[in-house]
Amino acid sequence: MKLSDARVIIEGLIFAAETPISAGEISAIVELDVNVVESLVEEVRERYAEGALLIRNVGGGYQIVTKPELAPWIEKLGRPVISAPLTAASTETLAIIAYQQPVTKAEIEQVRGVRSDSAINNLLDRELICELGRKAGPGRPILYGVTEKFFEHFGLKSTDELPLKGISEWK
Amino acid sequence: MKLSDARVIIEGLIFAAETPISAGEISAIVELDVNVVESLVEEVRERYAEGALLIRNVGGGYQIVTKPELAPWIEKLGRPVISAPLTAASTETLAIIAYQQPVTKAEIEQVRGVRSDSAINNLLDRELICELGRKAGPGRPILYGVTEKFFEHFGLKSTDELPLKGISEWK
Amino acid sequence: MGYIVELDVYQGPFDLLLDLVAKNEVDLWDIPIAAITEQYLAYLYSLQEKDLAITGEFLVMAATLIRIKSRMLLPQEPVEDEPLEETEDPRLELVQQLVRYKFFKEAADFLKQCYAEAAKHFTRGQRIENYDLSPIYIDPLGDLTLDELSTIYNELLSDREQEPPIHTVTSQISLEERLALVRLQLVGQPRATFSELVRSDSVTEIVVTFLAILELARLGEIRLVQTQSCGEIDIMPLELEVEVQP
Repeated sequence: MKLSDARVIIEGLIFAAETPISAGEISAIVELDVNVVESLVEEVRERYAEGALLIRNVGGGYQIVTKPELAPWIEKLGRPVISAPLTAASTETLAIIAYQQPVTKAEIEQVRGVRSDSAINNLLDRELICELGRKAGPGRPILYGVTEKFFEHFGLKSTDELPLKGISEWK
Repeated sequence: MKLSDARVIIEGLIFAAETPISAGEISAIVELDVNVVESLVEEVRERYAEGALLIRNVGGGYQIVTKPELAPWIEKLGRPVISAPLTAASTETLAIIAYQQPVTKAEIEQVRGVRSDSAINNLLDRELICELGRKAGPGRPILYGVTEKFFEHFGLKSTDELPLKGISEWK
Repeated sequence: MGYIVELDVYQGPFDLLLDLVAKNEVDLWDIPIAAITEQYLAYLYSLQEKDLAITGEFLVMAATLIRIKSRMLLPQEPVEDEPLEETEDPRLELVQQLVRYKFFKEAADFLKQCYAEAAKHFTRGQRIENYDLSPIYIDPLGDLTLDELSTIYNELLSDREQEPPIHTVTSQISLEERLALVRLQLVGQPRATFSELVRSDSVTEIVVTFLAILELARLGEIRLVQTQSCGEIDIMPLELEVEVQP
């Protein structure tokens, strides 16, 4: 077997293996020295320099994956696209978070008077709110705040710019 | 986006997609014309000439697979066979469905001259055929058609690739 | 069980007939029906001798063949108002079925070749992991305006003002205070019972304490166990439990 043939076989084996495949396992299949296998893997790696793929070492084995910079594109493959408007529950929850941030789920639920888990999850999925850390005290509850995306949408720099119509009376 | 970047993104998308991905789907993600996508896929294909991989067209989509000449080596990995070969009864039934879809069980049985329930169930289990709805008329029988998996499994681009020799004699 | 293999040789009566036509090297469009019928029946008898079940479809075909054979043996009686040439060949329907079946049998062979060829290609062995697959929201805020947002917030706050706060109307004990107190009562306790926490017989005290432990359970700070209905409620602070059972 020519080494260039061996290089191609090794590339195919790494691609088709169901778990990361080690130089030792490859060596047993192609009947070449582990050192030779390793240097041929390096050759494949060099050939991959210009393309989308990458040979990665994981858990003592080789694995072909896409280059990390392609992640934003590849994520678009599997992510469902949703254009549904905000529900009333989510809008209420968002208003509370915008005005009271940083705020815990319990505090949101106190204002709304109902459980707000699904509204919070929906706002997290929409990337309108994010976790800001945890509150000191029992249970160390998560604190929520609005995101850059929220500010961008309304053209705001910070929550200080939220309209205060009538709000000071309650504060 | 530069076209060379787009080429790399397209290669990554075809690699990462769990099922064959069409030029149209790629075009929606990279926001380029379908023609441009197709010519970039051709470029990737040329770049693959020397390696272990190739881009094949199946069921209207692209898919990256290993070259056939590597099969004897890759079989040594011991990957479980995706599915046992079909029986003659199932293959006949599948051929009828591929050519005649949408087609009912009664129509299939008329061609084969024998009951075909178990062949149909077997093909449904393997997800090579699916129900396409019901035919209008008495009994509203189920209509069957082939799936994307059928094309993938048999490496066919579309039903247009099925041979037509002799079809005029009975059609 | 070697006989089963022999039965499996033919997919059905069409398959058997096609094989007989091929073996006799005759034209499918001009089948010597008498000879083929004889061979067809001989095959069925041979199956019967081996005590193999013959499916109904093979028997129906035998009847069809015999009917065609007899029609072909009868002299063609001229049908009134119809010239002789246009009388249909009794074999025609069967031949059409055979031609059609033969086409699909060949198509099945083609698929078998495709399968063998496709099996030489291997797809990517590993799944792509660690990608975020949560939904993408196009226009996540829709047409919500800042004014609407502040109005909604104001309404929420005023609703809260107008609503009689349940926990202060009937007593001086607020739920929040009771909650804080229960937390204090539980400090350093591996477990407590509900009756230990209640400090008086007042219904309000019992109700508010009960609400407080429900709230603490909801917040995940305690676990409640009641082994029988109307029985004692055991309260176990959860952080302590974690420390006791690492």
